[in-house]
Amino acid sequence: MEKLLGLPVLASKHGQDVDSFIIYIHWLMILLFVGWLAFFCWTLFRFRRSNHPKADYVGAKGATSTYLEVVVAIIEAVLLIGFAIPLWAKRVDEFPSEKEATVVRVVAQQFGWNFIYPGPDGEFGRQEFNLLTPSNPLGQDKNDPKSKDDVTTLNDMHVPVDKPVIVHLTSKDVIHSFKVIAMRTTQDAIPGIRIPTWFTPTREGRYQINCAQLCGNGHYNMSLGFMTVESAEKFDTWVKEKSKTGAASFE
Amino acid sequence: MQTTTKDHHDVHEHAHHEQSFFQKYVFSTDHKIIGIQYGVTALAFLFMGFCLMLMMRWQIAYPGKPLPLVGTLLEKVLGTVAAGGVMSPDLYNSFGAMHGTIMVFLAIVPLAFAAFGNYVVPLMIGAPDMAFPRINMVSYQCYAVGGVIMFVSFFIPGGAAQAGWTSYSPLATAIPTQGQTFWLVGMIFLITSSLLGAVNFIATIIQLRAPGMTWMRLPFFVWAQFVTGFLLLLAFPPLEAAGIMQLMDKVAGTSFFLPTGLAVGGELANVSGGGSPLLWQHLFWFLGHPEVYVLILPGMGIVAEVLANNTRKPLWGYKSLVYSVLAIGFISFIVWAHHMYLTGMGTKISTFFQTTTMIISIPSVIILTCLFITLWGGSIRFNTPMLFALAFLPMFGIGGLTGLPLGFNFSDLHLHDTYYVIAHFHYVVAPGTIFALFAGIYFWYPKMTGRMMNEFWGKVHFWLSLIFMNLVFQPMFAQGMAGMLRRMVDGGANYSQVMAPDAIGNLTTGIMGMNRHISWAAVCLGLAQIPFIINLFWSMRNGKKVESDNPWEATTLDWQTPTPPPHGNFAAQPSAHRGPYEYSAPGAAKDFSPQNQTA
Amino acid sequence: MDIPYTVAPRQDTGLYNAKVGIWLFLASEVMLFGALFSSYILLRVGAEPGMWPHGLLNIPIGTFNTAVLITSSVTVVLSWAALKTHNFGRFRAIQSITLLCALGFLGIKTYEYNEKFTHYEVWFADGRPSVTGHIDGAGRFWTLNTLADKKIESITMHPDRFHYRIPSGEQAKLAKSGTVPEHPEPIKIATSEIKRLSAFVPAHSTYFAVYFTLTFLHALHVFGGALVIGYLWGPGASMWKTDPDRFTNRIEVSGLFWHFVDLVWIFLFPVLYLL
Amino acid sequence: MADSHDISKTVRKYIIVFVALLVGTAITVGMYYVHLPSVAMTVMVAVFIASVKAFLVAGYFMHLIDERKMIYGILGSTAFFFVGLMFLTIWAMHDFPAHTFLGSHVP
Ligand code: HEA
Ligand code: HEA
Ligand code: CUA
Ligand SMILES: [Cu+2]
Repeated sequence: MEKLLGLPVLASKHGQDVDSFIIYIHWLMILLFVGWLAFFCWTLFRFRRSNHPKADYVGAKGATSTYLEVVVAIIEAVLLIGFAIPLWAKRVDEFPSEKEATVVRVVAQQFGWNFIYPGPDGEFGRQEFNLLTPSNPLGQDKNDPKSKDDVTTLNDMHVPVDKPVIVHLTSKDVIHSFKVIAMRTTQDAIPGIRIPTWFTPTREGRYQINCAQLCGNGHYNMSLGFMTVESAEKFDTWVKEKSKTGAASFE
Repeated sequence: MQTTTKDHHDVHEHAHHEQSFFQKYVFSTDHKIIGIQYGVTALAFLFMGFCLMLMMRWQIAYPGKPLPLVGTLLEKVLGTVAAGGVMSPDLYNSFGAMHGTIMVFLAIVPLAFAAFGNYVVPLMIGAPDMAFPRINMVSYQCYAVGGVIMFVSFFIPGGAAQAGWTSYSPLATAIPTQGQTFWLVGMIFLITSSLLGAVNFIATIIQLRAPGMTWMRLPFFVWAQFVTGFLLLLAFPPLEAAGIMQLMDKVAGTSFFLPTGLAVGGELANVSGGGSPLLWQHLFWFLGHPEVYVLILPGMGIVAEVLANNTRKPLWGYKSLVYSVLAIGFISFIVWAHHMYLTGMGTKISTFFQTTTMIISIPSVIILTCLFITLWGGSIRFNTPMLFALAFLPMFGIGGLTGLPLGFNFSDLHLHDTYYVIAHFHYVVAPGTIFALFAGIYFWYPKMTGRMMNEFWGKVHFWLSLIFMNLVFQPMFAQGMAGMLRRMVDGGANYSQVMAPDAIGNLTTGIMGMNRHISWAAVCLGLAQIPFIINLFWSMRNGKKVESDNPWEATTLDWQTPTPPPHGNFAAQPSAHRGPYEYSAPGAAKDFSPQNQTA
Repeated sequence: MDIPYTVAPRQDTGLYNAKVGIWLFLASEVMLFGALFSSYILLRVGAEPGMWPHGLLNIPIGTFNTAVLITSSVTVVLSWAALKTHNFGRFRAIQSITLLCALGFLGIKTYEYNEKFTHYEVWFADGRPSVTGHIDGAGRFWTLNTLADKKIESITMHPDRFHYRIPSGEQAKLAKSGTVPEHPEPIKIATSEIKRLSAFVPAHSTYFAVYFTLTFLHALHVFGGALVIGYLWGPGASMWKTDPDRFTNRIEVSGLFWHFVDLVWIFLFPVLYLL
Repeated sequence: MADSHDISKTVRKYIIVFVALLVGTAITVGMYYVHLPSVAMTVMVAVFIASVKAFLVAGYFMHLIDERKMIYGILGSTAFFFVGLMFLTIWAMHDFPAHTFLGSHVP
């Protein structure tokens, strides 16, 4: 069924749930469609005028259709209550604890992605968009000691494999949307509000970050952002490296 | 001024003046003329929306290549946005936004609701005209003005609106050109037109039903129009409010939809801030969702009429149909946020909207089921209107069923803003509503002109349309499932394996290749309309003359008038003595018993 | 065939056409103003605490205008009652009061608007609290750009007694205590110190954006209503001779619209002026 | 209705409503100057008085008190949708995923 639907490569934990859920729904859809289509064709064939010159005033009798509608309703209810609601609740209510996760702040802009890592101290410095200037594009409060070791990158995101990633997402200008297809994650980046989302990458490699919301004439071109999933060691070295250069630029 | 009086069956007919061409065809207050005005204008816009889309499809299939045939023309007319005959991203976004806007607000709604509604509803309920003929005329004029404003906006510096038909703030205000301003002003006119139209339709249906035409004797089409009227009446004003606010943001520098700390182009924007971008989305989709039912309900109504007529039997489950359509009307006001699942939703609100979305799919299932079962036991005539009406059913079925995975937050996670969504809604509006409208045109054409459209070319039109519609939209499901995003100037090339061969999960060449197939299928789809267009004009003079006023042997009152119906519609006040679909009634002499037949 | 029920009510609904029409139209108006109201509530609830402007409108004038509108509402219904008793002269007389009220309302509104356009707020670049007041020699709608264009290097501002940051209860207490002078000393502000300058225009803040949008839309409705009532009072009144019942219906329908406009104001006034 | 005795009675009714409306306005404004203990209370009283006034205008000037069922139906559904719009929008704007920050001041 995955093949039939053509679902793309999967590389995150919860993505398995997404895929299975999509597959269940498509089973229901295909069942309904094929069933109805068969009935439809058969009816058209059987009751064509040449075969059935005099129409029957009453038509179909019995309550089969009512049962059918009830069954559809029940299946939908099961999908809804059994899967959709709890699965979504898990996405938005049960975040992994920040201690056990890689936390990244993502700030979208026309037309690129800014990433902020807390650096070795594990804490983000203060950020306020009213502080934003061309030389301080992310509105970081440079007097806050915690910002000293924060790492900022443009279009270059690194995360360790097999560890939850929490992305705090916002935008400086218009609405964008952070989407990594293989991670089965999508979340709009909306200015004036910072929304978290999370996923656990399960496969090392390079992934392209899609901007999934029309954000201007460069929307199609907002494709330079990549996410590199790598081993924990590699990731740590990367952060340390970046943190040094980042701190230097603060002086 | 000379007056003429006609005498029909000894009944004194309403005296009316000899009218000039302008009075008769431009400033007419006759619902039939206004219906035709709407129809012609809307078809022209349908054609325009299609042309915009063809140019976009070329760009998607062959990114960066100059447009064939029209490239140089575009460059001449529009300037640098089409430099070298190549579509720039700005132009693509304009065309995308305007394709959506034109198709929805200037083509389908005016055609389905206003044109068919105007022509057919008063006839069906046995009324001489709409309740407020002059308001009807103003309504058309507002529509025309709105259309002109939208059209003109292509030619202003910077071109038409570029923020999608959804016009999300802050993008809509952040784009420096004035296209959005035109869009907003145009929309205010279109909304006014729809509101006046809605008031008129509802009042007409409530007040002008002929004696004996009780609510449960109304043809289903009238019910569909009635509910559609309410959807327009109550869902459009919030968009109007939002439009006014966005207009203020655009021209008066307010911040209704702009949050504090907004920085466009790296500098803090010079606005007070304090607004909310999500507020726009709520107000837009509060209209947006009911609007999609505005697109489909009249179509369903037409299909129901055609089905009953050509199966020669009553609609199955008339009452369920009526209650379902009422239920759709009610619930459609409380599902809107399913378009906003990925703006960030907590469990509670997401649960609410998922639940209502699933609930609203049930009445749709019921309607489709009733229409299906209507076929059972019929004596089915396969004429052109019937073919289109029949095709509507599975096509709407595909569109509707694919709404289900979008209706769950958790699966929308993967599908949101991909071509899956595009395919979903085009299946409902293009092979769905457009087919229903074709059915309606073929069906009521003899009433409007006194001549039939050509059957053979009608069938050619049908089969070609059916095939190419599916060739256009079916592959889009696959593309969407693979993660191809909508509103991409390059058709997703930047996210393909060609651009980044090492990136995992990028679009394969197979998926990318479909772009070209789809585009050529769209070209063929356009060519398939040629028989229709020729047929439409040719039959006006040369079509087979109808032998009676009721060529389809239909039961509803619209067929019990002279052809074409005169000013005032009926020679004498008709009255209804039975339900709308008394076909093949046991004991009746003929296989149809018109509603106004006494015994 | 003629269109039925243009004058006499239809049996089963008990209504004539225009009445159904106007109520439907009013339903859509409810949604229009309702959406704006909802937006207002949302923006207000979402505003940063303490930063929502209040007490900046002229309450006595607003109260007076409310009374004007209420008066016009009662005269509209009385004029209709006069027609019901076939007293056309009385109708004309009473309805002319309505028209005067409508003009009065619009005139007063214009005055109020104009007052706002020359009342300013200055935000400072160094982040100290902003100041509201009047600026010597300033016209309407000045912004920082105006100062730059006119090459004005500093302005003299006469601050208001209280800034809207201070809650109204607090203001009353302070006023009683006498620690704050009634007319604070004018202050001189260099243009270079100013981060933002805005009159009380829509762009000033979401509050004024809401205020102007809602009241202007309302004023448009008053204007439209007045046009219709004026037409029916003047040239349209000739129908009284030809078709008095229909004319009375028209007055009723235009009156329904007018009452609705009044009703909107009944909510707008406390919400915008007092809360 | 056309009965002139009836009319003079209704005219009296209109005048009473008119006075009530003026009194309501006066109370609302007065309340502003006396400063009720809490903002919530001020809002509640103000909205309550406005609603009473609205009821008077709609009920008597617009004759809603003895209007037809059809009109009630139209207005009832309008009220339903209006409440839906307002309530659901406000609800949605207060229910985000856990740990969402609203506003541009983020820690
Ligand atoms: C006429 C228009 C129309 C109709 C009727 C519908 C009907 C439905 N739509 Fe669709 N929708 C749109 C037009 C329409 N939609 C548009 C234009 C958009 C995109 C807007 C944009 O972003 O630009 C959209 C987007 C859209 C989204 C947002 C997706 C996203 O952006 O991520 C969602 C999510 O819930 C959705 C859901 C639904 C559902 C559940 C229905 C249900 O009502 C469907 C119910 C119907 C059925 C369940 C079918 C029943 C049939 C059978 C059981 C028989 C089948 C078998 C045979 C016929 C053989 N739609
Ligand atoms: C009612 C609505 C409607 C209709 C009917 C259509 C019809 C079609 N649409 Fe469109 N579409 C939208 C509404 C509609 N669309 C919307 C809302 C969007 C989203 C916009 C956005 O992103 O903001 C969209 C976006 C959209 C896209 C995605 C663009 C992108 O995301 O980048 C594509 C891509 O292929 C597309 C294609 C088509 C095609 C091939 C048709 C075909 O089905 C067209 C079929 C029509 C014809 C074949 C015309 C027939 C003409 C006549 C019969 C004329 C006769 C004339 C005379 C007699 C004078 N549409
Ligand atoms: Cu950023 Cu699209
Ligand atoms: Cu929807």
